[in-house]
Amino acid sequence: SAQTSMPFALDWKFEGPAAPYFLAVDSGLFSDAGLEVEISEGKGSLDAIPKVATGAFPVGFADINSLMRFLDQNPGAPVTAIMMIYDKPPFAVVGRKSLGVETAKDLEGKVLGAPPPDGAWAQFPIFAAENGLDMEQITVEPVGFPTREPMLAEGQVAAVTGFSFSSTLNLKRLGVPEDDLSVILMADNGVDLYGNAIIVNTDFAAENAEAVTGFLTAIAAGWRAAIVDPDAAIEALIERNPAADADLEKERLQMAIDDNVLTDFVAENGLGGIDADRMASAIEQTATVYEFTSEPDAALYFDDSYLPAADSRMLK
Amino acid sequence: MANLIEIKGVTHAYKTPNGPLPVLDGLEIAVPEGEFAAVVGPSGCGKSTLTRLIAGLMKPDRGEVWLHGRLVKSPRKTVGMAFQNPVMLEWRTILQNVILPLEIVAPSMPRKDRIARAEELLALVGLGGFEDKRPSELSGGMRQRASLCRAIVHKPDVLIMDEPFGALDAFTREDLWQTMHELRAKEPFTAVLITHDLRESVYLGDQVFVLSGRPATTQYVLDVTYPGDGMRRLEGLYTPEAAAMLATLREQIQIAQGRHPGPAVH
Amino acid sequence: MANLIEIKGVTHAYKTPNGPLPVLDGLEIAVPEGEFAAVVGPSGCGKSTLTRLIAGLMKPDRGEVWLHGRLVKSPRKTVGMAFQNPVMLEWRTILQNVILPLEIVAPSMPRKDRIARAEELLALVGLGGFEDKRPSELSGGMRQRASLCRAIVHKPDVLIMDEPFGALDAFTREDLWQTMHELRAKEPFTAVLITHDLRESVYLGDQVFVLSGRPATTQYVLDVTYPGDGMRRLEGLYTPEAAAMLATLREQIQIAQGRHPGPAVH
Amino acid sequence: MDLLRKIGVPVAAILIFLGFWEFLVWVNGWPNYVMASPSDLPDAYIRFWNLFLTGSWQTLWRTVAGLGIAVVAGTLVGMVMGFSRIARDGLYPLLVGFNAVPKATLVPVLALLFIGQHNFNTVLMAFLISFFPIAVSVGIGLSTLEPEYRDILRSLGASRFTIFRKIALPKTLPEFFGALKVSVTLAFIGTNLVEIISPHGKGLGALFLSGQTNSNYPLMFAVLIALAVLGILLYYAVVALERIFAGWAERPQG
Amino acid sequence: MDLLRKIGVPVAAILIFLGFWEFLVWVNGWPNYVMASPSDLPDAYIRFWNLFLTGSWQTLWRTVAGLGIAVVAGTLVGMVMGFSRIARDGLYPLLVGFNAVPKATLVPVLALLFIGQHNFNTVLMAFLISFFPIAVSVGIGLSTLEPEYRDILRSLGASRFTIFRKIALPKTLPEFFGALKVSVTLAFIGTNLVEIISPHGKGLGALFLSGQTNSNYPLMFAVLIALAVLGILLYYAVVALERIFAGWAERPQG
Ligand SMILES: Nc1ncnc2c1ncn2[C@@H]1O[C@H](COP(=O)(O)OP(=O)(O)OP(=O)(O)O)[C@@H](O)[C@H]1O
Ligand SMILES: Nc1ncnc2c1ncn2[C@@H]1O[C@H](COP(=O)(O)OP(=O)(O)OP(=O)(O)O)[C@@H](O)[C@H]1O
Ligand SMILES: [Mg+2]
Ligand SMILES: [Mg+2]
Repeated sequence: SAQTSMPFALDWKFEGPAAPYFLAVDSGLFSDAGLEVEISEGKGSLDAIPKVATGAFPVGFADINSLMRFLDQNPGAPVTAIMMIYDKPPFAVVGRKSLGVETAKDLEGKVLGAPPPDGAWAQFPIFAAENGLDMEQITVEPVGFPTREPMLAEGQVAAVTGFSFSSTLNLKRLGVPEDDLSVILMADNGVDLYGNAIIVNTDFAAENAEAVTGFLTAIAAGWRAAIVDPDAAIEALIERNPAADADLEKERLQMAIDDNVLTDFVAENGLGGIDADRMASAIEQTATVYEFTSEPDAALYFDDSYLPAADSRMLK
Repeated sequence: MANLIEIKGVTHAYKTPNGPLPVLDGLEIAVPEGEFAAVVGPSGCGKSTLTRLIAGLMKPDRGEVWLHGRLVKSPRKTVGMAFQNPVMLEWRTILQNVILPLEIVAPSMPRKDRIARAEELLALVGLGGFEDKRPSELSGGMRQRASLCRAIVHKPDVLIMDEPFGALDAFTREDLWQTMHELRAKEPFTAVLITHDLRESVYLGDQVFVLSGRPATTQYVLDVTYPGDGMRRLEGLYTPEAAAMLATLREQIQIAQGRHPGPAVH
Repeated sequence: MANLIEIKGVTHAYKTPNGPLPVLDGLEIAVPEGEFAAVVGPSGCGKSTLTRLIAGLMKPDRGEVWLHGRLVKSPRKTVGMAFQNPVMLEWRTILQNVILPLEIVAPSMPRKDRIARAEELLALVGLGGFEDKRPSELSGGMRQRASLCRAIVHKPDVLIMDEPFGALDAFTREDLWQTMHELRAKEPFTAVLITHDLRESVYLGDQVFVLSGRPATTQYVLDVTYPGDGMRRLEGLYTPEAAAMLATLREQIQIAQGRHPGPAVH
Repeated sequence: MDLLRKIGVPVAAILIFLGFWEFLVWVNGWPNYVMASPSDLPDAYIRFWNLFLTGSWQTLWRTVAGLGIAVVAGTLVGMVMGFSRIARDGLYPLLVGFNAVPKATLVPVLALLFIGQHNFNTVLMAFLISFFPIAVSVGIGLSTLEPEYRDILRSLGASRFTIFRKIALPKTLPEFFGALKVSVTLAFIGTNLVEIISPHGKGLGALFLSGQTNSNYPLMFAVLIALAVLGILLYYAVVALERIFAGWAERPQG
Repeated sequence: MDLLRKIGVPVAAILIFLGFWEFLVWVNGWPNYVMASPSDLPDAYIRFWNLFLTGSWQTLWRTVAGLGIAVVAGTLVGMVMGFSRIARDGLYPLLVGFNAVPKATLVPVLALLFIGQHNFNTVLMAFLISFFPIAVSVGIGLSTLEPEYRDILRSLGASRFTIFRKIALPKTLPEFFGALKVSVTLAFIGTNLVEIISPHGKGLGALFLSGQTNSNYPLMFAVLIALAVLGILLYYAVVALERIFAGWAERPQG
């Protein structure tokens, strides 16, 4: 039977949270649906989105907030999100208790390390507004990605912005005790934004609606299987990233599942859908930090018409 | 016999930051096929410039240079040139330096033949055994001799030599004069020889052209009638006829340098 | 008078890929202060090598070179050298090229004085008006004259000249001979002159050293007793005494070149 | 005529290049996120002109500072390598090894070693990345100097340094300036690597990042072009110096 | 004696460097994430030796391929610039502008233009980043060629190309090889930029990324050192060529 080729562009490197997709490949979920899926790593959402928009990759994985901006800057680009994966975005502020950071409010009077192009930092103004932080009192130190965690480990900054599962585990690796870390998820502190979603080239989707739905079904099944058997998922990952540390990646995957994927909403409604009100609020919050060049429209950013039936998206 | 080399009213000036420097002014030189023209003149009068014009390396401002009945517009393969400053390519051995023109002019000539030809010439000028040396391992006079070999290796019709024996002692020089005559008998060529040695000009030249000081004109032309029975011999230079020619040339050069010609002290 | 330059049993060989090439073999030369030593010898015999040894640019394999009663181990500021190949620095004008030694030897000399000195010398060799030209704008003979100026600009005690007039026509050359004598009277120096012009060696030299073929030894030393009333004049070269000296030298050189000395045809 | 050539030719070349670029984008119908076209850029310049000006200045001075240090240090290292075979044999492999390491990966190391010293880091990186060509060219200039040239001064007992200053350096100036042209471009890359990888909110790199965060592709391309323009400006500064100091070297190509 | 110098000196220099590095880390008490020390590296090599081998090979062949193209293209561009003043005036600013643009920012553009053509992209980047020094050095070699040399062949009516091949190129070989040494290091950087920025799971860059993902700092440093070693290997290949083709140029520094 003729397989439909659907190269899949990840937003990031082959880390724990990518394991479910490899598990889906290895357990034949895609090929059963008549799909030939090759997974490529990426350099951030801003790398993955154009790859899909040009049609080189029919499907990808990227942050929906970046997608909003991309579509605003490039109106009419044939790309949209079709399945939410990180119901709660991993945007977080990670601080050290020993340096006096436990809650959002503690950031005042401290030094915050933030890489300017960081996704979490981009949302920080929303977080600050929702928590009534006085930005005047926070010293923001621009840092590079590679130096972000080391600087926190060295105590040069008291907190950093970043993805919860990345920064936390990097810090543990650098020898910061786990109980010294305070992970302040923005989503738990008034930020309504969504996180990463499966994105699709709309031209491709229009012609291959069935294949896209089949793809999403397999993605949901992959996550389900990974939640049941994380070890198997990590094994599939290690095959692609041989130098990876299995335990670390498993922990990373588990954090992603617990904090970002398997939220109450997802447990109830299944993986992939969004709540229209929350989306509206998210857009509103985004508008406070980003100047839209044209009127934002939720319909441009998310299209739920390719989602398979809810029962096939249940994770438990 | 037609004139193989004809220089007609050649005028040239170098462009310099402070205006043009006239070097040649209506120069007239004609060399019949197979003959040897010696050119003498004061230092800096424009002799090397003349060689570059004949070789087609430069175009005169005015006037024409004809070779073989054709106007010279660019360099020709049938010309051989020994430069005043015998630059050798340091990355080649002496032998390879001498072979160079053959690589350009006779690309199809077998390697073996090229080497044989170059070795023969090097032996002729007394450089046998130095074939595989680098140019920097040679003395000044040796380099000059190698440069001469390079100029004739491809049997050019026209040979232009700019003070080719300047760095040689009297005897090596006289040997090479002899060699030139022998070569000419074996492989006929028409030659222009720039020199400042009057004896050399008389011994080698069929005509001697005396150039005036800068800007150079053809000030005097001496038709050499060499004493003896046809073959030129060194002894001929010590005959009264030769002495007279030398005296005339001395006088002319003295005029060329703008001096009052003194008594011919010889 | 003590010997200012003393070369004692100097032996030298160049290392080449195919074994050492012996060049000098037990050379002996002594030049009293203020005198002029001319050195003649066949091409490639080792004359330029000798100049490099005297200047301290090279160390002999065996034997010693003494200057001013001190063993030469490295170059000295009080030496002036005119190289056989008159390399000029293309990024400097002629004047700046001539000034160069002053920048090294007399860094405190005022700029004005340096220029005056260089201009004076350039005028002396007939290069007045060419001070601001680039070396590539000069003819071969002009470059050689500029190089001579560079060798003497800092009034060296010891002047070493390696065929300094090789590219010059007879008259310019004779003028410069005269100039050398005048300079020597004004600013006394001890000189070693390498040349292949026997008349030059006799006219300028107080002694003429004839070197044998490679490896060179001191084959013959001629003490020049120049005819005339003290001041050397060109006419002196045409006297019987001079002719005899020249004949001797010719004969010696012929021996140096390994030939049977022929009849002195002069 | 001469002026026409000096100004007209480069300008024409640049215009042709821009036209070709515009044409390519147009013919292939590339969207902005693949490749912006020159006609998209003026907008970005007009909107952010003050950021471009300050950013350019910040990038430029750090680059020039790094380059200046590179010239001095490169010349010194080159001298050592040129004069001593042993130094050459020992230093070359180290330098080559160091230079084969992508500087992008060194930026974080530097940033951690000299935390918060942004200016220092940036200048240091511009220096590190750009000194090698200079060292190589000076080293080669010295080690291949013809003895005829060297001997002019050696015969006067001049020191090695004097020979270097009066003969070797002037003689290799053409190659030195060639190396400098390469170094100019490298120094810019060094400055920008730091501005982008270890951002401190300064310079054109920061503007590039901000374009990236906002998916403003024309802005990103505009920054790249601004960098190119800065590079060209610095190049002409080098050319001016070259004309003054090494103009003699250019030979007519009859 | 000669062999001792040829092998002993570089080895000693490298050992001294490693010792100094170890000492620095030890004295400053830097943790691994600031700077790993040489003694941490063998572990990484032992654990991943097969990855290092395959990665090195993948990086090496792409680098050499890119470099090869750079030599050919650089020589051609250099010839054009060397022979024609107009080409020089027009091309130089463009090339400098292009080279002043950080290649890291071009990688994504290339990756989008030639999607999935990893080998092509990598070789292309290695080429793009490394051809400039070669072009500059060939161009300068030609435009500063002394007329005395050129005239030897010109007087025989030889073509410009012949003059280039027989005179200009050999005469500038020392500078050409110097440029090649610079280009070798740049080509490595080009290959790695692609491997790191537009990862395709191949080469040492992939190993570096994987070290980064796992915060395995010694592994990252080990990769950098492996890159340096590859660079040095390629450098010695260049030196071998240089000895053969341009050995004549080195002059004793009495
Ligand atoms: N650097 C060198 N390496 C090897 N051999 C050399 C070197 N320099 C000169 N020679 C050799 O030494 C010999 C003497 O050279 P030198 O230059 O001293 O001769 P010369 O007497 O000055 O000759 P000429 O009158 O032709 O200038 C020559 O045979 C030459 O081949
Ligand atoms: N490239 C140049 N640019 C400017 N002027 C030049 C150039 N070449 C030569 N000249 C000038 O032209 C004049 C003649 O030079 P040329 O080399 O023809 O003289 P020459 O007769 O060969 O002298 P010599 O006997 O000294 O070699 C000289 O005054 C010189 O200064
Ligand atoms: Mg001449
Ligand atoms: Mg000599």
